[in-house]
Amino acid sequence: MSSSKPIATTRSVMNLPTGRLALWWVIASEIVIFGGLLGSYIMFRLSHDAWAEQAAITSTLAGATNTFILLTSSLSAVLAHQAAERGDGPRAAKMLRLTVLGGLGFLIVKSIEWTGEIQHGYTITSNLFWSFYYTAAGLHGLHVIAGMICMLIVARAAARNQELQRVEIVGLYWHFVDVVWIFLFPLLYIAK
Amino acid sequence: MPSWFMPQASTSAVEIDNLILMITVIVGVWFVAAELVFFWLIWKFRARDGVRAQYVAGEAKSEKKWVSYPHYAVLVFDILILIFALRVWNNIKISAPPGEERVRIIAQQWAWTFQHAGPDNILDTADDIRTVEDMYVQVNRTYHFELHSKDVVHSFSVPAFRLKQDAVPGRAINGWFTATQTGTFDVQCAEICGIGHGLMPAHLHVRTAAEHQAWMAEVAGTGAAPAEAADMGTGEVLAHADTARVQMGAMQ
Amino acid sequence: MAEHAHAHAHGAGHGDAFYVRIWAILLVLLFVSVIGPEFGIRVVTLITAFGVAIVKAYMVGRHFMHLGIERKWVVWILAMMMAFVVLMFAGIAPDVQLHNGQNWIKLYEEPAPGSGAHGH
Amino acid sequence: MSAHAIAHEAHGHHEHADPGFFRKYLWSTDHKVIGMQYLFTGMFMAIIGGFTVYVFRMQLAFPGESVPGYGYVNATAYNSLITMHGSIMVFWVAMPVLIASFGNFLIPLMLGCDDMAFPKLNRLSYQIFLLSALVVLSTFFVPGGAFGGAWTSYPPLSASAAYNATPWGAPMWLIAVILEFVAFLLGGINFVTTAMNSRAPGMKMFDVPIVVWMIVLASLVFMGSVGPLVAGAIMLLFDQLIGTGFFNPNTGGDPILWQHLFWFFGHPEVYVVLLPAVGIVAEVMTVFSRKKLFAYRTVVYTALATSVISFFVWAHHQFIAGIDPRMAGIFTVTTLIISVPIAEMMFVYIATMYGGSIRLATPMLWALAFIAEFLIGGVTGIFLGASGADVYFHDTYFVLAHFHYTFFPIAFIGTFAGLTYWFPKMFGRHMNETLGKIHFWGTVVAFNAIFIPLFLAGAGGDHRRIFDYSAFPELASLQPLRQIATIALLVLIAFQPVFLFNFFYSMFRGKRATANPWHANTLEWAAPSPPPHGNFPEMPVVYRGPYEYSVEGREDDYWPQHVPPDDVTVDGPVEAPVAAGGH
Repeated sequence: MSSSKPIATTRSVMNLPTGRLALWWVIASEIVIFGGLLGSYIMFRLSHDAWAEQAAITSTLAGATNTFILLTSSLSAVLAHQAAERGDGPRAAKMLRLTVLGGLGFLIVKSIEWTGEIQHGYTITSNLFWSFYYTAAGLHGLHVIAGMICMLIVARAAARNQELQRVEIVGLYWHFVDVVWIFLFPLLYIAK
Repeated sequence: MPSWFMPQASTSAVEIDNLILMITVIVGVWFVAAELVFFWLIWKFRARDGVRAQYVAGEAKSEKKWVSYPHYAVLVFDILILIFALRVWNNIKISAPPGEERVRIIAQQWAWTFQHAGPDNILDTADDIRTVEDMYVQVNRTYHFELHSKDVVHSFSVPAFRLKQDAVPGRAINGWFTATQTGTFDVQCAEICGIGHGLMPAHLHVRTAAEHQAWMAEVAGTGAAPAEAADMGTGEVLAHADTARVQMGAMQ
Repeated sequence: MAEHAHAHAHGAGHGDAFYVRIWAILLVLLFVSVIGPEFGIRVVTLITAFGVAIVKAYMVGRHFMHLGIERKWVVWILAMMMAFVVLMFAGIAPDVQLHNGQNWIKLYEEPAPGSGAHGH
Repeated sequence: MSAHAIAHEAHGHHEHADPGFFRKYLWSTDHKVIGMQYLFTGMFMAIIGGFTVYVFRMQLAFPGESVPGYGYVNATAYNSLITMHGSIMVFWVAMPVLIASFGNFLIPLMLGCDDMAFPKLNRLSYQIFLLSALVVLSTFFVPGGAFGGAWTSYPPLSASAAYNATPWGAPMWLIAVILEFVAFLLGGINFVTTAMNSRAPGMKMFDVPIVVWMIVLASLVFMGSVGPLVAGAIMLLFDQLIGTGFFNPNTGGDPILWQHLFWFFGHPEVYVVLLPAVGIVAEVMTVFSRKKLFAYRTVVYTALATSVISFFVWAHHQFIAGIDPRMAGIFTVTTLIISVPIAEMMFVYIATMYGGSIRLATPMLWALAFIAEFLIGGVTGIFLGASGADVYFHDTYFVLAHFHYTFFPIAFIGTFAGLTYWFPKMFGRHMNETLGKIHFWGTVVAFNAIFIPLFLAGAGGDHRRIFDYSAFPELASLQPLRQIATIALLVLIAFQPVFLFNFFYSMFRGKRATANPWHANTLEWAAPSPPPHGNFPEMPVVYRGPYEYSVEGREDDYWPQHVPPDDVTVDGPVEAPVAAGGH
């Protein structure tokens, strides 16, 4: 199937590989989605001072651990890209799988954290802060899962030195997910 | 124009109708001119044997002026309309004349409750007058109203007054009006609010000072206990909906 | 500019060590943002939380996503999208964020402190 | 497949390697097939949307009477019908037909490439769209009936079944809308990427046909505006399904937030569907006037300006919704400013006809009708944008008539212009001109007869979305206007089978079309009619802009984009014989 690419896909009038160009548009549309959600959150946060007390309940340790994990997985994603640039498919695949492992770690920390909070009675319906907390982090988590799946697919091909240009594209997406978390972390965990 | 169909029963009605008239004249002239040019061009440049179309790129300044001059004119007229529209808007929604009377309007699915301030002209006192679906005001007095909603978004609309304001749950929204004609006018809900949206009328009775005082003396104090007559609980709402649904199902 | 073959220009001049260094700086910044609130000063917290977040996002964008050497219009597109978000915020905040508007007040009252989480 | 395979396949590929009906029409990655899938889905949804409007207009004209083919209309059913009419016509008719169908069919052909940049993504986009259409249709049959909170879906009405009484209909409607957004985001990314990166050699930015510019700009506007609403829709869905309180004032939420998020998308959405329609009109008008488009760059710049300004005007839908009145003042200014580029665009179109040789074929009639009718929609918008006047007109039939004077020209007149113009390319045959003209006059006259009375009703204070006016004595005198509108609607509907017959009959039996029957310049006419898989026998190279008609000193009054400059006698690919294999 991969050999039947149309000519349209291979053209590059803007001097940018088509895949990367498309990925920038994906990120552009994701910016407004997350922007809409976080913008709404910030409006409410600024008008409800009482939310500081809710934000104090969230575990900064869990948030910081997850930030650390995502930053590290971003490093392995960019190293995968470096390897792919050199044409070293197997190493790129290895690095991508490491990144997936990071994503898995992120999800594990997240689930432990959420389990604890739900057991303490802080559920999505507790109040508006927790609604935003679970919705924003949940939407981000879905992006993490989607990124992991894409990365596994790309890694499989990359291990055989196929479609190496995709390593960079999936990496860009992963960095974007990382950037979203970089903003979620202070918004949901630190600002008290 | 609105005044062909609707009495102008408030001070804002005259103002808004004048604005509408002004816009109608301006855009009307533009519209007619544009359509005339349009149809004239179709007729004038219809395909004829042996006549070839001209090559006009429209990029040169001498050609572009045919488009850009009207375009500047549009801008000028836009500004003209803006000035008048914002003035009317300011008079109606931003600034308000000092209020002489107070009334609270409470919307819910699917009824209007009116809490008149009564003889002492202060809300939430014992002499308040609560009515359901009928609102009583005195002609030529400036009323300040406070708009509430108990459940969903409604809109308090009195076409004869050219008055419209959404009632949003969780907010008390202020507005004003001054009636200039006596009579009974329709109040409508102008924001879809569920099954009974079309069945949510109320009547606004504008009366002379003497009539209004007489009415107040007669009914003063009925607001002390909240009027429950119009309250339809959730259960009833659902029952209502169910009936409607059964009817709908039966018809399909 | 546009004639340069761009596809393989990425990462030129950077070895793996460069990215590890960026990563290390990011970890230091993370540490700063966690420590910031410990001082209990609101301004410091805001700067260490959001200021540092912006710096972190900038570094990830510039170095990991290679926006520094990407075509300029890509950056403009992303900036434009963020501008739309800012525009949206500016248009909505006067209504949603404020408790008292020009002609309305909000009737909602915060639950008493301490009762928040288990409220309805 | 590779370029060689395409070149090889260009002739008579039906005979060998037939991929089978399923792979060819239902599971295809060919942009033309996907375009047709969108078109036929959109046409089907238009019939549903048309049926709903028939039912509730009958109820308005003859309240309490049984509607033939439906039965009695009660308040619940009425609300469901208007909600479904609005959302289906906007999300499942205008969007798929104007953007997805024409975009898919035209972009690769007009840019001179063999397919979209991401054919499989394209297929996925259609499948998600189809799923969303099925979900929204299925809400007619769920307990409680279809959602009845209007297409704007304002909470708290939409947020709680206790208020809207549609426990299934409301969330399913929302899920369908979210799916539809996802489908169009994927499709839009594909369009934009293809248009940017996959243009034929030699095709510079200002050699791109206007319709492609417009579809791409529309996709960009959609992409930039829909995000907050996607977030808002997820929030509203949680409010409905698990009881969060994002829009519930009792828990500190704010119903106004939804209105903002909705209209932040909802207003640009108007331009999302408008732009492709004006693009189609540009193509048709230049061809049938034999004229170069007047000030091509101005059209592009005005479209760009409109796209950007469209992000600044959204709150004019909420002037009286309880937003800060000073903010409303700002939005009045931006709203009136947006009339400037749009007016300029209309002037340019009118100026294009100057000095032309205008032939009133059916596509041209539709294109001209678009301009004439859209002007009415445009000027009446000034009344609503001027906040002072909007206090009276808000939520009356005046608003309704205004946006139908924009949406009907966009979604129907513009589409008919495009369909009748590109029909020979799509199916390799001509539509019948006589039937086309009968359909045109019936539709356009009836359309005006529907909405001019409704303008008057709106000026008379007639409120929208009210299923029975008997409770409002002031409005009783407007009943004849409502009846005129309904009767005109019946006439309008009665003329549509003419089109459907013409369309499907001509698809199989129409006169065969040559590759370039209209003598047009753009690249799609360089391909055979209908274009085979892979589109072009050999990939075209572009030498000039798309509107070089009636160039002085040339024998022919058109000069296709792909014909080399030294070629004086225009022949070769342009006059190529009819392609092998019919439809």
